[in-house]
Amino acid sequence: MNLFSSRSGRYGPYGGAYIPEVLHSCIAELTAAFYAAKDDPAFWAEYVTLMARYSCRPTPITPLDNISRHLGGARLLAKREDLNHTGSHKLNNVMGQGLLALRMGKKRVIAETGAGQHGVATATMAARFGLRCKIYMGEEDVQRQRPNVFWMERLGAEVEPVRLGSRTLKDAINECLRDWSHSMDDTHYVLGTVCGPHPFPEMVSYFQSIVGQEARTQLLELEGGLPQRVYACVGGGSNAMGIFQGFLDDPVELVGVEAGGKGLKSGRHASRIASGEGSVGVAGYRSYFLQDADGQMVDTHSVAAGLDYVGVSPILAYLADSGRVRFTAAEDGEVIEALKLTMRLEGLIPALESAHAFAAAYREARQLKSGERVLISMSGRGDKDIFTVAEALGDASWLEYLKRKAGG
Amino acid sequence: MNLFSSRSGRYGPYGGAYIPEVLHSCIAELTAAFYAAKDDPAFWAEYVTLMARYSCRPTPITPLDNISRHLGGARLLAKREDLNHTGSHKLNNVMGQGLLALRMGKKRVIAETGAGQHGVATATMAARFGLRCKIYMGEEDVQRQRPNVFWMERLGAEVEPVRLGSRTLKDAINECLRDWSHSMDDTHYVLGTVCGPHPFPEMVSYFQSIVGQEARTQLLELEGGLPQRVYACVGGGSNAMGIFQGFLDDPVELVGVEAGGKGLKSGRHASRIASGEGSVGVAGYRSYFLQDADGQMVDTHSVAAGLDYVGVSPILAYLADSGRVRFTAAEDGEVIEALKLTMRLEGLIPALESAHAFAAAYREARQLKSGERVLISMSGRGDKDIFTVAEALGDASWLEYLKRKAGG
Amino acid sequence: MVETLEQSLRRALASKPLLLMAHLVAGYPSFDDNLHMLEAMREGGVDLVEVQFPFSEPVADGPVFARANQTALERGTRVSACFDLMARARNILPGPLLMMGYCNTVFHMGEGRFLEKLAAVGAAGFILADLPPELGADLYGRAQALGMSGVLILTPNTTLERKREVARQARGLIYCAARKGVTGLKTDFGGSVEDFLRDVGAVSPLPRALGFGVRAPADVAFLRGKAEMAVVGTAALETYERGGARALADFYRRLQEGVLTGGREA
Amino acid sequence: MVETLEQSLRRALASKPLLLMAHLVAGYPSFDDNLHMLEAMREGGVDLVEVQFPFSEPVADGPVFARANQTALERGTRVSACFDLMARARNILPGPLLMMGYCNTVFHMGEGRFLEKLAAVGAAGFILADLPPELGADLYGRAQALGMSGVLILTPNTTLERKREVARQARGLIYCAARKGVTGLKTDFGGSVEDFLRDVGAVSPLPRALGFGVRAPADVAFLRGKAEMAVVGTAALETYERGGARALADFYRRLQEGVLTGGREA
Ligand SMILES: Cc1ncc(COP(=O)(O)O)c(C=O)c1O
Ligand SMILES: Cc1ncc(COP(=O)(O)O)c(C=O)c1O
Repeated sequence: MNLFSSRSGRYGPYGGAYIPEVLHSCIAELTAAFYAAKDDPAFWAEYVTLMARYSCRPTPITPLDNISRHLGGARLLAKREDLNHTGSHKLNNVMGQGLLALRMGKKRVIAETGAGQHGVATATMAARFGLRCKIYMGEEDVQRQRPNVFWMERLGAEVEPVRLGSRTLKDAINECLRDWSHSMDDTHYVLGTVCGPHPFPEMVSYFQSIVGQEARTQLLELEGGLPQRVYACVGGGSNAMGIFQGFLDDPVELVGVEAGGKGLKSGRHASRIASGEGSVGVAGYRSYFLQDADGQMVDTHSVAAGLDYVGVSPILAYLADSGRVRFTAAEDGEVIEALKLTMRLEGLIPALESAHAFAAAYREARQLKSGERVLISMSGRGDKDIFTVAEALGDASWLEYLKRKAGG
Repeated sequence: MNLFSSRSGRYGPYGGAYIPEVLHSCIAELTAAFYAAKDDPAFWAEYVTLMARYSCRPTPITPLDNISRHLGGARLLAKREDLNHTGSHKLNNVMGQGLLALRMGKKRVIAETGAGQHGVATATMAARFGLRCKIYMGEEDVQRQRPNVFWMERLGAEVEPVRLGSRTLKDAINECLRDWSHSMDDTHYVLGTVCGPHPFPEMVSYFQSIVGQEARTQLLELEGGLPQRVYACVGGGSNAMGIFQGFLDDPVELVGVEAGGKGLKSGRHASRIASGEGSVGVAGYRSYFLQDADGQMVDTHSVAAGLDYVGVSPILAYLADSGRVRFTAAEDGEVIEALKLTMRLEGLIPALESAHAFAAAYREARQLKSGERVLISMSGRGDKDIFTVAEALGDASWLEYLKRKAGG
Repeated sequence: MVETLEQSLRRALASKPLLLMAHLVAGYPSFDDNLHMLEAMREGGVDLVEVQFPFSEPVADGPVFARANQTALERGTRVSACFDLMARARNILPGPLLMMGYCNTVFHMGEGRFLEKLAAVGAAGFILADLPPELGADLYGRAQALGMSGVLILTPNTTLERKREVARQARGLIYCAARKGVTGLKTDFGGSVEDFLRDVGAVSPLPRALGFGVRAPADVAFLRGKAEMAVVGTAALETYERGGARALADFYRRLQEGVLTGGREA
Repeated sequence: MVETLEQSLRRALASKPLLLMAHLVAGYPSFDDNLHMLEAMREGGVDLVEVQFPFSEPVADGPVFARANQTALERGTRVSACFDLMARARNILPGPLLMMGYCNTVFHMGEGRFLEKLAAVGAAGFILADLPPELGADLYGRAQALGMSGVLILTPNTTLERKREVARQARGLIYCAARKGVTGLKTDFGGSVEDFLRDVGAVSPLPRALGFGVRAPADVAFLRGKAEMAVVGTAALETYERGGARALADFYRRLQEGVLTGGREA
């Protein structure tokens, strides 16, 4: 299945580039530069080498023997994007776009960030590539992810809290587009997921495809066979697209896990597809969105800032419609339980985002026969979530520590 | 140079096992089990495989192009132990000892920790291997490294603050020995560095040698030659021994960097060798220690909890005496500057411990001709140090954030 | 059939060198305020008005309008009420009315229903800030069939080829953004704006409305003879917020004088 | 030449079935207290005393003694003052005196100087908790040449082979730790302690001092006929801290009675 052969940025009825006219030329420039790079085999080779030397690609696949035994059923394995430099799959996309920005002669990058991971990754890339950097982050996320803000600043980036709208990821994206509409001459906008106007969904998919490519090869080599299922959490959809691309043409069930928040019936979630509450809309691109009766985007909720996003990849919308990707959701509570179990039994600390994929895989593991393989995208590590996790677990001594630190 | 051919635990006048008689049998059992494993080629293969699948070994070597250009002089490269699972080289040793503990049929592990990295690594290993786990941590370090305590507990370990002595690393080691003297039947003590009674210095060196082995091969392959110098920070000395072992027989200058604290003349440092203030003593093993006129161990100081240790590896003491390893120190202030520079120019966040190696390498980079290579041991990542770094940098908004979090 | 947008504008231009186009965000600060603003526009001699339907993702808007969009929505502004406002505006103002907004509002209600309602309230056309001509061909075509104009935007950084392409599909007027960026930022009126307007004139015979950053009589004076319309957005909203309807009417009146006197008395 | 440790003990054992060995941490709570404690030991009939030189890393000590070591050091206790204390103890107590501590104290001052000073204050020997026989051969040999005994420790988890090896090098007495672990924890006196003492008796003819957890007359009574000495450490220090010298003397006296009555009156 080649999703990108047309180079049109359309995936069934989804995708496109719904942008203010002022952005037309820079999107056109970017599209041309991207395809030129994609057609240049040296570019991919340069990218792979960079990721091998600056991060630790290929990232390993870790069998979750203890949890598999504990649950009974499938053999669970995790693709370890948490081991990437900066702690998540976000770096893959960012370093790739960084190489492209250098090719285009840009001197500055901007990026939105929700969980902060994409912001840290972008600030890191900018430091490494000598680019000026500004990160837009919803004010609510600045609160949730303060450690990431601290590191972005230390890496030399300017972090701008976005006070408009719901003050989360979508508003940070809007603010980036605003910045870009006057800064495009020297600035590249490093969009962090497989959403936004064409060519971003295709471009980010392209860079993230390294994950699925590696995973497929590794499984055949180490496990002697393909997985029966692959689970990935879906915020915008970049880690999912990354890993899914390794298995699109295989008899492998692909499962996207959205943020079920307080429950799909609660109105406090971020499930655009699994909930059935999403509807087709346009905000830069055509896809499923959570919107009200007038097409206004609504507030979403998730314990994981990186999944707390109102839209979803147009490519995944297409793959969901066509039945190639099944969508489900995991609620905050299950996610925390899955996180706890993964820490206790495997010594792994998935990011809260990634823990959604673990939660769904755990829930469904018994549907499979023992020996059948389930690959889970461990898109990031959970260290960054200490404030959220400690709060969710009600850790008293942590609170006391903060009190002392704040006082001192 | 084979430091370990005698299997005696003596390195010149240093080393040995100065332990209470009650520990004799378990040290003897451990020594036998260790040599049996060392003599079993399948054991090393199992270890290497484990580290490849559970962590991301081999860890890459990253050229620091920007800093090399900025400083003028040598070509600097970093061995990226920060990319290990749990964020430091400590995992290497811990997973190796974990395999050994399983071979010995132990059901429980204990460990001391200073910076918290070794504790987190041990708690992780224990979770993965299904062992009960207790971590002893000097009360002062519990204060400095609260996030690590949080994760150790979440990983299922019990963390016991040690209130005796200077309430730092050495006291945590003492407390482990006390625990071990009655728990040895089912318990393995996972010592975290190349110190302590034989066989620990040799055993930890053995597991950490994976770093130097990889580094040598990688440099020859990727850079086409050996480095002129290798820098590593030295707390107990495990990351230094790990990387140095790759180059002991090569014409490579090996430089150990101790914690210069507030200055070598200030009395507030942890430099046992470079300061000239250390003297030979015995605390479990014979080596250099910082002691007073009566042989009492004195309080040490470093901005990096993991270097804040009164003794040093007997093997490094021997290599220092013989001139094979040169020792120097980096002071807190230079370390913070080196950390800042590394973040800004390379997008890397070394742990405060590792930043000592960077600081010394930066200071001396201009002594080398351009094109000559300097390899730096980036033993860990600095995320864990956010409280310390934010405090050192006087970050106001971080403090404000803590205040709000503590209140809420 | 009623006059098209272009016909109305040409008629007005016959007696006036530069038309004044005003802007309001429906439901901001409130619908009552909107009515006062519309009265002030009439008093101030405004020639045509764009009524912005607030949207939750106003990416083409700068901080002032973006916040106005958000506040309007927080105060419960519904799309149906925006149409109602247009219907009432029709009775207040003699000149053409344009719906302005983002395409999700249209797609969500359905293109057919949107055009129907827009026609029903007597609008002359619409401007969708995020709908490029190639993605809106269908909508723009259907609008024209109903006698309404889908207004397109050009910016100075558009290539000549692209300008031609946009001009080919444009109807009613060409909305010329004076500079890159979003609404509400400062614009330097000078040679580059003049060059831009000349370029647009070279690719399209349609009246040119110059917007983004028009704040003062001198700006309007500058545009006389170079564009056919001046669009005043952020500065007008700020004036209303500071001084209410009376100040707003004065503000437009002074701009009209600017057209005539060259701004020398401002 | 003065009597060796073993000779002194054998002489005392001729008239008493079980000797009482006491312990104090030099400088804790203070040197004055140490003198009061020594007086109490004499009154209470203690037969020999180990004087612990505090060390910053007391790994073989449990919490009570570890803290006592630390506090003594915080209060400025110097090694020279510990020797002085031993010299004064010599004048208070008739029985043998042992230095107890950790080997860094010895190595730091130098083995020669250490032994010289120890002989000068009239000590019968020393116990270094972290100096195994194979690493202390030189020191132990030199001590013997000066008529002093390097006391070694055995624990129940030692293999027979190792017991033999330790016994071969041991001088003066064999210090038998009743159980694994550090000082100050609870010990169950029963069959396993008895077996252990019998095993030690089988490898060495030296008097056996049983320590670690001896707290009450019943414990002492239990040991009568199974060991040659009972070592009372933590319980005595706790008694002194609670009740001072008088309570301590009573405490030792009650232990002595335990030896004679089998603890039935305790
Ligand atoms: C670790 C991690 N996983 C997943 C996501 C969700 O993004 P996406 O759906 O693009 O993979 C994020 C977003 O920040 C993230 O940080
Ligand atoms: C990242 C890191 N580097 C270095 C050290 C110092 O230990 P060693 O000298 O054994 O490498 C520590 C100790 O905790 C550490 O965490």
